[in-house]
Amino acid sequence: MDTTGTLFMPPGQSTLSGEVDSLFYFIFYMSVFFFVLIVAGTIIFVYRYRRRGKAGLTSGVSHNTTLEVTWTVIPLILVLIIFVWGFKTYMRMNVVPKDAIEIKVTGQKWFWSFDYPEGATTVNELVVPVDKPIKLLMSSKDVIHSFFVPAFRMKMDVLPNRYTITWFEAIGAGNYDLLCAEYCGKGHSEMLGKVKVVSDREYAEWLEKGPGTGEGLNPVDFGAQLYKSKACFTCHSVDGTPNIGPSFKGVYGHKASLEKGGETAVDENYLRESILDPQAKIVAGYQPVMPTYQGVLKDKQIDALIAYIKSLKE
Amino acid sequence: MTDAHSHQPYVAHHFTDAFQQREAAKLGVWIFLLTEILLFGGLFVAYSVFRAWNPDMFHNAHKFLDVRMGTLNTVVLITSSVTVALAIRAIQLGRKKQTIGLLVATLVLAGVFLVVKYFEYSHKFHLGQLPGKYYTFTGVEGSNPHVFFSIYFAMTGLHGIHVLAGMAVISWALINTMKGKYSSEYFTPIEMAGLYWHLVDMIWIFLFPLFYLVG
Amino acid sequence: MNNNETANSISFLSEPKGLKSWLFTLDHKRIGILYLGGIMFSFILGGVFAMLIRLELLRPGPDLVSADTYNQLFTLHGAVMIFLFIIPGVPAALGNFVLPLMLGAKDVAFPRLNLASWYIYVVGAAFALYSLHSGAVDTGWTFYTPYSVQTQTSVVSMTLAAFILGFSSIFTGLNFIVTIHKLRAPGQTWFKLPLFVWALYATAIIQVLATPVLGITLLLLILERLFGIGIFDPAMGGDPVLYQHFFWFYSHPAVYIMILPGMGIISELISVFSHKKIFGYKAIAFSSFGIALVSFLVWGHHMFVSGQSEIAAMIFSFLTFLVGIPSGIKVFNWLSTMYKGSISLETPMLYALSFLVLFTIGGLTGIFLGALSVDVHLHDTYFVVAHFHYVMMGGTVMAFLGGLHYWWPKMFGKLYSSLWSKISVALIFIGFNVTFFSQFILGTKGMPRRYYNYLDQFQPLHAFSTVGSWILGLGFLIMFVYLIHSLFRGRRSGPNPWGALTFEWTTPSPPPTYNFKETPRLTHGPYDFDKIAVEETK
Amino acid sequence: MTAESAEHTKHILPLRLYLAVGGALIVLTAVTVAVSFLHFGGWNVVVALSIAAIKATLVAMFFMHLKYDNKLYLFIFIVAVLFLAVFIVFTMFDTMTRDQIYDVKAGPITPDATIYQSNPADTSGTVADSTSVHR
Repeated sequence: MDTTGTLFMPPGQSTLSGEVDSLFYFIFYMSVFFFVLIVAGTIIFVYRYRRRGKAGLTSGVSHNTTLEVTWTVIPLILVLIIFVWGFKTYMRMNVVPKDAIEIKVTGQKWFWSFDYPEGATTVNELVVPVDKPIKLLMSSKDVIHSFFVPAFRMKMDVLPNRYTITWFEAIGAGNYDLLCAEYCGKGHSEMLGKVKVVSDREYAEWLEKGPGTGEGLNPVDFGAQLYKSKACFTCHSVDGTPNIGPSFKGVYGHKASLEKGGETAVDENYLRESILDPQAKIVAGYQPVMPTYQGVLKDKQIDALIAYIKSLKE
Repeated sequence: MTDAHSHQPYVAHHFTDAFQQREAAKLGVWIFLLTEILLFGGLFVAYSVFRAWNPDMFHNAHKFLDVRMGTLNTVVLITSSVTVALAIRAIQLGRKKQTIGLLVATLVLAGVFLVVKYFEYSHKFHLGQLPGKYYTFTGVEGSNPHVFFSIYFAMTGLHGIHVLAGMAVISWALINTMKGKYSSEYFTPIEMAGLYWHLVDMIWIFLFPLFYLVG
Repeated sequence: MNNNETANSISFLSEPKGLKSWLFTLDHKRIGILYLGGIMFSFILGGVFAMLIRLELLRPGPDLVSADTYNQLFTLHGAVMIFLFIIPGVPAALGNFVLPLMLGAKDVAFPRLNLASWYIYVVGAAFALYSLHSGAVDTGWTFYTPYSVQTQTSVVSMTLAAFILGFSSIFTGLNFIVTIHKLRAPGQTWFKLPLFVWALYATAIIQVLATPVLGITLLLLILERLFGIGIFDPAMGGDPVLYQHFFWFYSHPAVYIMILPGMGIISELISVFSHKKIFGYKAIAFSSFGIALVSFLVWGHHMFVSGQSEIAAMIFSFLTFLVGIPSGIKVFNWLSTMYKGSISLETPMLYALSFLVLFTIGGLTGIFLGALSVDVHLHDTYFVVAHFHYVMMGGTVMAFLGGLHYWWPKMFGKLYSSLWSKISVALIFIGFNVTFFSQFILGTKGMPRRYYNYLDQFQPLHAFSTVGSWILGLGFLIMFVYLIHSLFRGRRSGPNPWGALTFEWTTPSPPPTYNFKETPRLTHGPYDFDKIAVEETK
Repeated sequence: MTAESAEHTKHILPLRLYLAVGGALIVLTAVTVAVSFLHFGGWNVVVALSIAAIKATLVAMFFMHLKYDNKLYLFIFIVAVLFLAVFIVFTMFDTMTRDQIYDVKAGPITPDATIYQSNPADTSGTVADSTSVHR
């Protein structure tokens, strides 16, 4: 297993990454060859035929059919090879194996959520078993995002109101970066996640525990966990610094002035409303960019989040 | 003209003769017409794609367009094309009065076209068949009927703007004809206006069946 | 060659006088210079945006500007550089000045339209600047839906700006086609045209064919925002991928609007400064047309991971590889032109050589992106950013600067400092490579583009790239200083300082108002360095 | 040059020709309207567009003088139509052949999508909750 990567490519961790890398390096060495040829030719000519004194009449050679056909046909053959090679791998990237585990991916400003066939849901962390093909059925709730895992050499746009499909099969356990590659606004560069590849056994255990239910936690701790797992931190800090949204610190029990004018008391009702219908009352100085969590968070989770926010006193 | 050559007054200094100038102008207009075709092209693409996706909705929605009005407008525009073509012939023969008459007739027909269009539009506005999010009509079966009307308004609207522009160009040619600027020797601007007008007609020739007849 | 007219002719620069005579001028040379002013201003503006972007990216995390401002910066950098600088750059500024001169004509075919196109350019630029003032756009220069429909920034005024600028581009293209068809000098047959003219001709064809589609696309986008017409916006039943088809139907050929005239300049420069007949004249001329034609068939390669169908992806990938071949032919032809020449390393030639090196890298890296499977990994990463900067900046901008330095003495009748210009080329070349080569590696390692913040592992390369941008900036600064200095203190230039054979060098520098005293007659090909002994008259 | 120029400026077509072409256009309009009331299924479009193409050709050839003028203009006209065709056909290579390799169709999730509520920034609901996939 390649863990260091090469000068250009990060370590490849999927069944198809090797194929992509070999085509990459084929083109790379071919390019190096032509680049050296052209640059060396330039340097040699510039030196050898540099102007000494006055420029006299020079050779009138205007073309050479053999030469011109050669430098048309050879590159043509090369690029056709590359085309076929690239297309074959591309099809393998797109045709999903029949036995793949289907996970639903939802992109949203600015986090990823994953729905597993067993009913579990996670945010910004995709947990998958190693050596198993994983099919991703993806859609977006707002704008176009793009699901990009460099280590797997995979990328697919995630479109609103439409499904796109891709798949991968990881070959090594570990944590891999997941990035959004299609510009999606203010939090684009914060729309990061991890793909956590674990062994079959660990995956089964993890599903068993039922992630996201808060079993055995008090509401405040569960809220703190949700704050992380549901990516609230992308926009709301807990240390008082304003971000894309207001900080959670000390917000409970205060009065907040509203963008439309007037003010509101920050109580349980307001917090619940802000989670479910974020555009209803925007705090002055912020943009109406928060997505609704209707259907994303369960009642118990909302209660836990409110409990957590209440606990963050100044 | 400051130039050394002896020129007819309508030949600009950087052309060698009237022929060169006329050919240049014509080539320019044809290239301009090419850009117009591609400008409308985008809308034809949108039409094709959405029609191919929702053939039933397109069929249902097109029934709400009035074939009689569409046919009337087609005939009106074709007639105006004939009159403008004849206007050019008249000026080629040096018949100034006839030219003026035919250009006026063209303008009147263009006006009729717009009036008919106005009645069609206001009827649709009345029914709530407005483009996009203002669409409130409920009588069309199929998904996203507002897209049909969006494309209908975009295409006929853009065409309508071209009719207006064509009227402006023809009016300008008309005024200059009255002023006596054109003769059987020099009539390029009328010819150019005519070419533009024919293109506007030609686009309608395609819009008419696509929306009114086969939807 | 007529070298001794300088004394008794009045240059177009000095006569007639007054601001009004410039603002209402119909002289293609003055309009060219007005354009030059406009695009130089835009270049500086776009450059400042770029420097700010690089500075912000020196370290991860928020430093200099907020995320919103950063997004507006890269959008404006792209929009200004593309719509206001690089598309009008070579054709409207240099082309306007040189084309009629090269044809031995008094002016372009439609001087009024020419002036109108400049005013349209100014109005478009004003809209772009207005959008800056009224909550700058943050969509990226591509205006992808549905983001561009949802964002609260001034998308409409920026879209309108691009729409208006499109017309300016169309009019320039239209004017050039007619001029080349109808106003060639007696004896100047198609195959005796300078290759720059061929390149402008191919460019003009793309301009008139592709730009209207940009117009309708942006119009529909505006309607989508105002009425929600449901063509591009999925929330209204539209298809965002269809928007990408519309956009790239224009914007891919537009890449060749940017690069083809640059290639034309390089053909001139390499032949003149090698003092040798161009190798494969017809191959270069026809390859411009090959590129122009095929460029319309490859737009889908911007959409390999967009949710486009696999069949379309296959067709577009295949055609993409075909468009690379004519570019390759040109590079080999330029190389062969130098063989057995008499090469002088004047500043314009240094730019041409920089072009050769950088464009080769740009072209070769395009092959990576055309290959479907590799593109899946590289799409929307810094690899793409580096690739198109190598093509656009390493290619077009180098060619533009080469052309500017080549025709500068003709435009203003002044010579710039040879030493400082060479220092500046060296800094620009080095700075450029430091800035952008590192971005290839960033891209392959998985750094997505348009990121305000980034993961720590990318930091060293980002810092390296930012340092490069400072070197690059310094190079440009020096260039502006010595160019402006030359206007006031530069040595007077003779009519033909480089010893070239095309028409523009037979008239005084700067040329008189109607270009030539007598309509010139072509007696030799543009590159007949094997037959004509030509003197450099500095 | 002058002889040629005289010949070109004075290319006057007979009145009868203009009227005949105009008449033909009106007749073709009548035909296409009449035909639209018959049902040929998918062929209706083909018939309607063919008639429109004939009409457009008549306009271009006679009213716009393409038949008599410099063939360069005819070439330009054909190029315009050709590139328009490329635009339509290549776009439809994509839009008509999506999802051919999946069992799940990637078409619109809610075909009657008007997801927007009062505020365009808020595009809540419908998408992720809908599991039904339509075409």
